[in-house]
Amino acid sequence: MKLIFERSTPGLSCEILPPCDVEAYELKAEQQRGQELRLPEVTEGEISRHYTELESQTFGVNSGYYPLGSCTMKYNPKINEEIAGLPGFADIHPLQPAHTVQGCLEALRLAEKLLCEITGMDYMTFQPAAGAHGEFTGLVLIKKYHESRGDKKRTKIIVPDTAHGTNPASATMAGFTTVSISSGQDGLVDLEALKAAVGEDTAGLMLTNPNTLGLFEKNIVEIAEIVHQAGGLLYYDGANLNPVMGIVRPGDTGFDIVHLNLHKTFSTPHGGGGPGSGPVGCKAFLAKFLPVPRVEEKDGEFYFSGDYENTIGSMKAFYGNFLVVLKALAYILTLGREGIPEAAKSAVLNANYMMKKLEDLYQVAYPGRCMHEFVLTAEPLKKKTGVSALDIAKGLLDNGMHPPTVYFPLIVHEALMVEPTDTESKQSIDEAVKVYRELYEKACTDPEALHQAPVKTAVRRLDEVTAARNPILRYNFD
Amino acid sequence: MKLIFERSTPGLSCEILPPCDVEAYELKAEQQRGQELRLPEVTEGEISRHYTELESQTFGVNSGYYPLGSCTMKYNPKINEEIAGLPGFADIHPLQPAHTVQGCLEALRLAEKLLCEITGMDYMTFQPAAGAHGEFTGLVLIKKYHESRGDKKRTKIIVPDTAHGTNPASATMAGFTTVSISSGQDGLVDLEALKAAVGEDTAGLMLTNPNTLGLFEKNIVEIAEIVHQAGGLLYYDGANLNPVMGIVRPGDTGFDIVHLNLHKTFSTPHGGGGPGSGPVGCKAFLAKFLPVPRVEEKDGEFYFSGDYENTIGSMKAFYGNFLVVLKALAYILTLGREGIPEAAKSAVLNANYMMKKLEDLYQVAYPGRCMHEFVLTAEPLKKKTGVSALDIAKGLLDNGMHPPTVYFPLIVHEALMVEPTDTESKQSIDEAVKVYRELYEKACTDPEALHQAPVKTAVRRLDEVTAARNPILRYNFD
Amino acid sequence: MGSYIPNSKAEQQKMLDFLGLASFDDLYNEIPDKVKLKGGLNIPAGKSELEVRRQMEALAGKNKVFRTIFRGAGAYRHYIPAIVKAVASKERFVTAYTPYQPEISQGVLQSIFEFQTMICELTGMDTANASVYDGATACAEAITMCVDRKRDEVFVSATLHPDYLRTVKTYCYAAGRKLVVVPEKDGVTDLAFLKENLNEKSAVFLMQQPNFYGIIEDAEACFKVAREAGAKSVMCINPIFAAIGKTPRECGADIAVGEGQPLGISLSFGGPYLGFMACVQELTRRLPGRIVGQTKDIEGKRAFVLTLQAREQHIRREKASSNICSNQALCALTAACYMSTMGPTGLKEVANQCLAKAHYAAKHISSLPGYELVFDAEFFHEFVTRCPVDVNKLMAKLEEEGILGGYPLEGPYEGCILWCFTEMNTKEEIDRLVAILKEGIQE
Amino acid sequence: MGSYIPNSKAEQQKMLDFLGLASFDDLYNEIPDKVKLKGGLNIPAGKSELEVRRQMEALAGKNKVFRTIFRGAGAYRHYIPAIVKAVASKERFVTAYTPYQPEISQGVLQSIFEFQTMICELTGMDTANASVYDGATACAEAITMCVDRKRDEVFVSATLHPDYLRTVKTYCYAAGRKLVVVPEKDGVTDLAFLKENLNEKSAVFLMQQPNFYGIIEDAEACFKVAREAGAKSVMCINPIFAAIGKTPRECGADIAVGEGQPLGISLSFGGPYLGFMACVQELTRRLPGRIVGQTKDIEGKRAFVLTLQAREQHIRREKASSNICSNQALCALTAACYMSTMGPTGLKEVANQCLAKAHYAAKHISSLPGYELVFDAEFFHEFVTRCPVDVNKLMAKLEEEGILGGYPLEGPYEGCILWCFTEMNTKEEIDRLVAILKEGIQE
Ligand SMILES: Cc1ncc(COP(=O)(O)O)c(C=O)c1O
Ligand SMILES: Cc1ncc(COP(=O)(O)O)c(C=O)c1O
Repeated sequence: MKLIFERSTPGLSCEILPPCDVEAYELKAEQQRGQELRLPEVTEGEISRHYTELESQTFGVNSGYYPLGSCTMKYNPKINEEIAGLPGFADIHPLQPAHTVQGCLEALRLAEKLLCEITGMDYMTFQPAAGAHGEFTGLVLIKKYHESRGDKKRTKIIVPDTAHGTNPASATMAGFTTVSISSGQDGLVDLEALKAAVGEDTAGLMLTNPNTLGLFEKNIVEIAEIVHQAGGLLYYDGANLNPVMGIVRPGDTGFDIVHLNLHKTFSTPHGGGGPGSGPVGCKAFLAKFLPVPRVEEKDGEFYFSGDYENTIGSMKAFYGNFLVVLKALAYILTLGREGIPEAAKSAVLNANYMMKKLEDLYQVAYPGRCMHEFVLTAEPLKKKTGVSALDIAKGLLDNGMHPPTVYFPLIVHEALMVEPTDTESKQSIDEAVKVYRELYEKACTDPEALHQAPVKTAVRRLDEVTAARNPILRYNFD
Repeated sequence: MKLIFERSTPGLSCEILPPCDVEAYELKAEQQRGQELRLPEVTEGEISRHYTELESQTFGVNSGYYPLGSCTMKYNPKINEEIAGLPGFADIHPLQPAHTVQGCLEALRLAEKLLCEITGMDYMTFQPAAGAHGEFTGLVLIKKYHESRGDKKRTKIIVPDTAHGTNPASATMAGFTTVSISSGQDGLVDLEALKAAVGEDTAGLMLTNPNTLGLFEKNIVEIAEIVHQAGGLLYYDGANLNPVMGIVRPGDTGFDIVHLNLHKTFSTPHGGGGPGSGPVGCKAFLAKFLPVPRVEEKDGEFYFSGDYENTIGSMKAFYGNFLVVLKALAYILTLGREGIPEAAKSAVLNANYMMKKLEDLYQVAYPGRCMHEFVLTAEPLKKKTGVSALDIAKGLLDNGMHPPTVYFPLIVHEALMVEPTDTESKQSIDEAVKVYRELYEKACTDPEALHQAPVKTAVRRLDEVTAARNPILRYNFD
Repeated sequence: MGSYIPNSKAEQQKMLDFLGLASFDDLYNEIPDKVKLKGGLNIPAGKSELEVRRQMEALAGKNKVFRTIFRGAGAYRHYIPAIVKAVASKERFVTAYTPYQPEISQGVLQSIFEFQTMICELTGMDTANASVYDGATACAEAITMCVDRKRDEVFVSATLHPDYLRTVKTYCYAAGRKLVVVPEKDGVTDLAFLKENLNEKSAVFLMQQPNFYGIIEDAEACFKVAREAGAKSVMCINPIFAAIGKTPRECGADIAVGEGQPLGISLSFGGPYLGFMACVQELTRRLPGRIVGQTKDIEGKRAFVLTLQAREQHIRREKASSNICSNQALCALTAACYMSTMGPTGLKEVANQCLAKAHYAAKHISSLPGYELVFDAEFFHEFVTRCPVDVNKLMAKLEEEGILGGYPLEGPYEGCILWCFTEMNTKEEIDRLVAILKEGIQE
Repeated sequence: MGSYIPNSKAEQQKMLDFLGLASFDDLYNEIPDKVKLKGGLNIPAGKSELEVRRQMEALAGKNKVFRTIFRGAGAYRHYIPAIVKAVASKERFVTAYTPYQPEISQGVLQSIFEFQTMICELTGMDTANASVYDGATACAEAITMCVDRKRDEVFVSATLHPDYLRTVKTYCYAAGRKLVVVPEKDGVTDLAFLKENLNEKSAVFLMQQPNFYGIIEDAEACFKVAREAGAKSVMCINPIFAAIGKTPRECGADIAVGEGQPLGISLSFGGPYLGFMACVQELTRRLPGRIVGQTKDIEGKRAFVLTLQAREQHIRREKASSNICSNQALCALTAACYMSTMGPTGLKEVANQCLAKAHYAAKHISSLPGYELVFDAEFFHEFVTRCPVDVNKLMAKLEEEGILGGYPLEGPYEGCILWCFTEMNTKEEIDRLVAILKEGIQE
């Protein structure tokens, strides 16, 4: 594929603006840009073909099976996109007076109410722009909470070794030290290890439930007790809420703070890497620390609060990825009371079904009932045939499917983390199972073929080492 | 690819409507449908994937070079689509009172004025839904005209043998007999043949100019004189207006009636086969015969005329493919006075450039200056190598390009009719030329490879004979 | 001036040089000077995108978008699901042309094959084509299918949509065919007239179901008469009604046609819409226009292709069954997507809601003094009432409330109103309408 | 209730049977009963698409869409070309995720690589990342890049956007970093203060260009001071201004960040927007977030891939340069498409029209009694005036005319107005504004 710069022809352009209708103005020479501005010079037709080509080399949820573990690649309903595109939302300036944005404010309040009910929380902020941003927000709340009580020694955040990388990274950003605790044989938090880890310096525990092995932390009540008794708070990484929404609420199992990934659980599209939305909910006793501005309601009128005395401040400009929140809101309204748990159950059923269809060939890392996803280990296969998890992933590419997440969670060797999601049909799972099984056979009979895969894709395996060693990070015009 | 019926699962559906809020009503048994209604039962996600797959197996103008002769596959600007989608146009009922549709009526009038100026006509109707529909409309005008003068013997329409198939077919629909005249050595209307053909029974001549060989009928003034003197009218098939718009106007060369293909010359998209729009313009003396309703203007107010006394009636319900007209209007406003001839010149330059780059290998059927397109004949190649025009076309498919029109016009054996259009770049033409030349080499060295082409497409060559002999025209549910 | 030309002046000069031409004008040496346009086109200079958008938005702003619509008469506001709009605007569907090269056009071809199948299912017919321009031209083309040298007289019911009737008349005039309009009696086709006038020259009888006045006619009886006279029968059917009403096939029609706009296509001030055509097996090869068939590629893979092309203009020229070339393919794709989205249950639900709401409205409107139903006959989602006040004033009043009232009839029922109700009209809206009508009477 | 689940009850039963489970509830055996939700969620029942649309449209209807906008303050209304919207809504760009599998994600990867290049071109920097959440977090992340054990004090100008400043404060609070706000004097950064207070613990100085008040600051002078004190410099720059204004690199910045919303992204009530970050070569490996690099596949074909991942959270966990994972990729693609559409000439034209219109407006507004310019400094497309009347009343009056007036300032300049003018504001609109302001004074 050509780069857009390679499609450029000096002198071409799209004619977008009318000539200026007022007198020109010139900056002082010393305020002017000296450097040439090398942007593409192309007509609209050229741009259109360029992005059509780029799109054709992009695999989306609509292209086929996309069971990327931990990412909940569910179908993104079109009505949500249409709603987010309404001029009454898309063309609203964030600093309009409150009486001219009552619809936006009401939407935020409504989303807050619904998501509080779903999570069992009392308040929610939509400022965080993604899950990791939500984690960070939550951890700053924890920090502020302890500080507000004059409790300055709580500098540690406990994080299970199955946790997503964002958890410890967020802890660092919030000035905490991460204490990693290893999981038990069953893939769950080891209560003894936890007990050993907590103490006077414990600020809190971050937990994903179901965890990244797809297992429900069934000792959650005990875990909460241990942490709370030690004086710490419980933080819920909501990236995996999908299989339990409407079934069990983090707030009811002892969590004090949660973040949600609206772009996972609530069907907003992932945009090739974003934008997402990572709202943070908390129990009432933490509300005064939430970031500002907050939407308040009085006599049916909505408005933004001013600064709260104890607020942690702001996590970004304005109020979060508003249009993403709208899409999630439309989704929740659509599913409603019965639809939410129905989607959860479908996710769990699909995952268990697929796991059972594969477990005789691929080894399940932690067997038993899984929730929305399950983790296979290709380690035995690799020992036997030399074919790795990565090889299997690349083999899937040749079959028109997106591979599962590979090599995560880190505690499983040669991990293949499969999350079919609720919006996948039995038919497509059956087709996927067939391919997974064929690839297993292939690994046994012709491992080299899989080392060579993919062969049908637009490009083949990349030289990632050179990419990192001698990075070329921008187009070279010369 | 699966058919949508094969994706169906009994019991599934999209939830689109709320429950009915008034009491149900039931038809009498004898008015009810007895037969089962076997439509697909699918969720939205399934539909979305289905059409994503169908789209991926569809080649559009944005997919690449698309020089389909006679079809003017130029770039379709996005702004036009946005405009046609404005609720102020898309959500307007055709039978709203005139004062509530002043914008629609003004748009139609404006389009009429602009296109009259471009064609040199006095009036225009937008009722015809496509080019062929326009031809039919024009021919009925001719019929009515002669009839109105009591001239009942004019039953013949003269059509050059290079004409598009719709020309004679339209003549038949209008109750005329087609007289086909063969072209001269130079690919142009043979004046002697024309003189021989005209007579008291001549209703008119249909002419495409430039003609379907891409040649300008330079004797057009003489042609017009011959026909007019014989008492016939001159009809202009406007499908090929693109290379001469703003340069020469049919109305100035003696034509009495024209149709335009807005979906060719004026950049409205082809929609996989339609909708198009085929407005018909005429000189003032024919205006009273035009179809109704017509948009009229009085004191800045627009309204629809009632029935005219001499009107031929209606060509369809309402006023034509309105949204298509809007797109063309936006295009004309964008190009304007200088842009229209500029586009024409670009089309001619591109065609001549590409022709000259190929003429040493592929034989040009009628050498010389071409307009927007040129016709090659693969006959010598076929004699030499056995590789036909069709084989070349299929070879192009493997190179990611849409082939030219093949086997048309009928008077050229093994015809390849190439129309690059104005929106193609030198760069892409150069790339195409390279491929055309490579295919020529291939034909000489490995003809079998081309008989086998395409090999890279989703499906390979089809069994068209069986398709027509034992037609399967719908999905079989059993 | 917006330019879509991807060659710079410098490159164009290179190309001219390559051609050995001094200037652009030389490209047009073949055109006699005397006919060339002097002084350029007398139209405004080109405009930037922003200017064009402003101008067109200003035009759109001069139209009134009604929140509530109780008008049909051939163009119906139904709910269009978001997925349908998303699919119909997919770039390659929009920008491709007729699938002449099947190997790279399976998407468009398959979409038409699916459309054909659905139209067959709706109408009960054996074969459908890929579309014609609209409902009116579908009627006209169906008539052409039935006419031959022996039988060339055409019978059409007066209860057909007036625009369709006018179109059919024009087509018949063009082809030199005799057209007999079967009169209407009490809002339905005059069966007695039909019986008396059909003869051995009669080729076809065409009627609309529900008819222009919304009435569900006794089509079976009419078609029986036609069949007995040796003429073919054509039913122009509303496709939403077809989901619950007796199919054309069940009524004995040989050909079913109709306007597909209700199947997910926006009102669009009248177009582009979608003419559909389907027929019994025997008439397949008389169908006009594109038809897609299933076949195999040389490797045995299922594939689709334009077929039976020997009927068409590009092969048969003056002997073709029609002149149609470009059709309404994208609208057909839209309709197929709509039918898939609604599914059998959903499409019936649309029909049943139309039926229920129209009857609810009829009950309440007709109970107002002066608004009696004009016809005593079963209807689908449209019906005609009298109007005790000045129709134009009434419409103006409704307009103030953002309501597009029923269609004021002309001709024999001048002064009466043709109302239409669909699933888009809530009970609340209907009640509000009734209240306004009531107020109007009391004033 | 809308259901997106593609398995029927019958199929789900088959799947349960296969798993040997009696019911759905058995799927959740692992969850202790006592924590399970009893009685279901207390939220409304699910709704059909039509109902949801109506509800959301009603909400949208409660917002006022201003025809004319003279307000910026961090969110700018520019013209968004049709092609940009068409490209940004392409389904696969919308529904893909982070391109972990490069072989099937070259489209997204290349779009980011192109974006990175354009951001480098705009800012004059060597390396850019794939985006962060917005302008405010870009500032915060840039600061983190500069801090190390030896130098951990942060200097930020008070002329930074208040939301950005608040965000930076929160990030500094979290990390336990000292933050010094360099005061503002006459609308610009107090250079003397900066000079006096920078010290060997100072890690970084960050300022905004044009600053919150629209003023083009003497960034070069500030950065020189910072460099001399051994601190890094960060410029938060408006990307439209960057097309004509001195680049961050030319001003001596080490890092350039900013809010990319003006590059083709709609106002959207504040998000999603686009944080961009670029830096000099030496700091590349301290950049947070995704970075796309060029490489080859095993056949030697050029290809793109996420690279330098050793900086990132999924590899380095607590030692990562940032926690960012999901970013604003689709917004980055949108911005790249916007920049391609405008091209160098077009982008400069946007900037120059902003500049010209703001100066035209400033001339006329400030000539009205009481509307004097507050600062005597060069500005780009925003400027501050006093207001001789009650600001809220003035805004209400403008609102009646469909105009969103300038932003009423709080804090030190309470009672003053921050006006913004872009290429979207016609001379006519500006003249109308001036006329209304004039009327207001006379009343
Ligand atoms: C378990 C878990 N936690 C947190 C995150 C971070 O979310 P985001 O990418 O929205 O920042 C992810 C995302 O992959 C995740 O899977
Ligand atoms: C020369 C010519 N005339 C007429 C037509 C018919 O136009 P339409 O397909 O719009 O009916 C065509 C279309 O291919 C054409 O090329």
